[in-house]
Amino acid sequence: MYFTVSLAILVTMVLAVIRALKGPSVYDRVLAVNMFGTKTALLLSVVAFLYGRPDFLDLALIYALINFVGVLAVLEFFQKRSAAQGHTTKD
Amino acid sequence: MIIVFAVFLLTLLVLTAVAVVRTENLFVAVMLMAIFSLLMATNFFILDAADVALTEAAVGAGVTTVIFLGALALTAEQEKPIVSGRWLPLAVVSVTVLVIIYASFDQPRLGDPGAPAHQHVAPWYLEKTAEFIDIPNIVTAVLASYRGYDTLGEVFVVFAACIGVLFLLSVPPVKPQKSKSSDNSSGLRHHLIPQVVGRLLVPFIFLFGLYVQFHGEYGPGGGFQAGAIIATGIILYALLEGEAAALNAIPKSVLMAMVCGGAMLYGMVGVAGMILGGNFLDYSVLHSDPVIGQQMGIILIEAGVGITVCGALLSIFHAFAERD
Amino acid sequence: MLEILGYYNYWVFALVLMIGFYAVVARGNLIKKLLGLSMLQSAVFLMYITLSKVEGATAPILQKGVEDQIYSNPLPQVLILTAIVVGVSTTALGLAIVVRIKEAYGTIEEQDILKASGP
Amino acid sequence: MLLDILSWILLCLGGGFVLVGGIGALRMPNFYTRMHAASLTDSTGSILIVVGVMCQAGLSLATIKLLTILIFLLLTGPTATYALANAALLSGMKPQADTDEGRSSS
Repeated sequence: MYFTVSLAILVTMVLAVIRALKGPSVYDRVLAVNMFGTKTALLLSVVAFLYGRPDFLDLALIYALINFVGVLAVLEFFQKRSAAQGHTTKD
Repeated sequence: MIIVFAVFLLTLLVLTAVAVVRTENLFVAVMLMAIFSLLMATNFFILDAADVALTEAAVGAGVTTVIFLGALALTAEQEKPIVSGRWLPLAVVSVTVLVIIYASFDQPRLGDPGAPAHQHVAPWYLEKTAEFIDIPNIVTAVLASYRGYDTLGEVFVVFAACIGVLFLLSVPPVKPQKSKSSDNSSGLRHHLIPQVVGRLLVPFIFLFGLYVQFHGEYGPGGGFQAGAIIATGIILYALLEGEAAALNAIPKSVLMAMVCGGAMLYGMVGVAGMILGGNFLDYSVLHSDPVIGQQMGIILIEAGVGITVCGALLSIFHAFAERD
Repeated sequence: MLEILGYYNYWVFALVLMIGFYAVVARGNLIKKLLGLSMLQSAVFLMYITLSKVEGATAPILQKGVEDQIYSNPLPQVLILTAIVVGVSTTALGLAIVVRIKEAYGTIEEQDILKASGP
Repeated sequence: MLLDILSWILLCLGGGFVLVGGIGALRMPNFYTRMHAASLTDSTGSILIVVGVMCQAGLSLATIKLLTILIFLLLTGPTATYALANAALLSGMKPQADTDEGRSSS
């Protein structure tokens, strides 16, 4: 049962990687990275039970937290770049 | 079962690696590197290395990406296409791959219990840890006690790398400073939703970092991971509120004190062991009961490692972020 | 079939190691070289963790009340755990040097740097 | 027993949602539709899978950890999607109502 679900998540990870490789825009790739991070957290929480060691859920927890920092860093990078190129960011 | 996971993930790993090398946009390469790191961590987890997977998760996806993006913001984003001379390296690399694959058939198969790596000290560690140190996590026991010299060396490498980065980047730039730095130092203050959610998450990241630090004897965790996680929390704060606010909360002098103090705490524990009549980094003499002495030593050393790693990663982050 | 797949980790190790090495020697961009270097590093990590795996074992964190459980080899895991954090700090050191090169020469391409620094 | 069947159903549904999201993210014609496919199924799939695993875990520390994971995933996922869509919009990538060819930019 866990195995079926983890297989589904694995296939989704493959699809996300294909999206990250194809692009075409940089935003698509960031989207794929974000999606991949969520899938990793899910996969780890399922595999922890598949292995019968539920105390390893800490790992999935850290993925759920750290992935967000990566996306925000990318966002700040975009903001810096557009400021450097002279575009005015309006919001 | 494990084979299916491994084949899936490792094939993806190779694909991602090829794509990182092929792309000419460095930003895309850094994004693909984040995926590479996530894949690597999942692989480590599947191969039973929970502590290593936790470290790779805490370091690879967060801190590495942030530092690479900081360097990209200071340099160029687009790579020039290579003009000539790509066939010789390609040929050399292909031949070497074939040689290594040929040699791999002499290696023990994955998971072979009779492999030479499992014959020497490893069974002793697994057997005697419960008796000598009495903590469940053998990785922490080996890291902090049996191979304490190694870890001391690694902590000082982190220390030295941090000092090197500060030396290189604290020199003021040659070119005159552009006036744009005033408006982009505000961080993501104009993005309301990420800011609110991020503020909510920062204390939880700290709490989780402390949990990893102090739970390291019983589950996956320890000083290296906790230092990286807490540093990530402060980096998140810096991204949300701007550099100045983060430096206001934890000034550079405090960071320097953390980098030096953690490494010194480690060394002092070793010296204390010598003063009390044992060897350097022999914790058994710290307490009348040698097992409790070992546990005290491990807690102190993990604290030293955590403080140094946290301070070093944050100093490096600030050095890159302040540069422009 | 499964016998052959037991060596798959080593093949991936060889491929990723050499892909990283190719980026270091054949690409002119300094940041690309550093990315290749950290890939090369990751390949070595994968090799060590592969060596630590034991069939039917679980992670080396002792479980209370479970008898006859085999555990994987903790020693390679300890070596790699510390190496990951050290790897990040040394990569940061390399990036700091690249940033200084960019400020001194205005470029991070190897050929342009060689041209600018004269014969 | 009933709990087992329930968690079976939840896990399979969750796996299905995740898979559909992956296919959507790969096959949709432009960036905003891809993001739509990926983000919605991400949240739904996470809820279903984590609740399904919770049914198996019973009342223990693992359930609390799973609950925390679920809360964090539900907080960070949509926020990251919003931030990304915002960045894409500000960079000048316009959402198109109907388009039949793949678009390219940036």
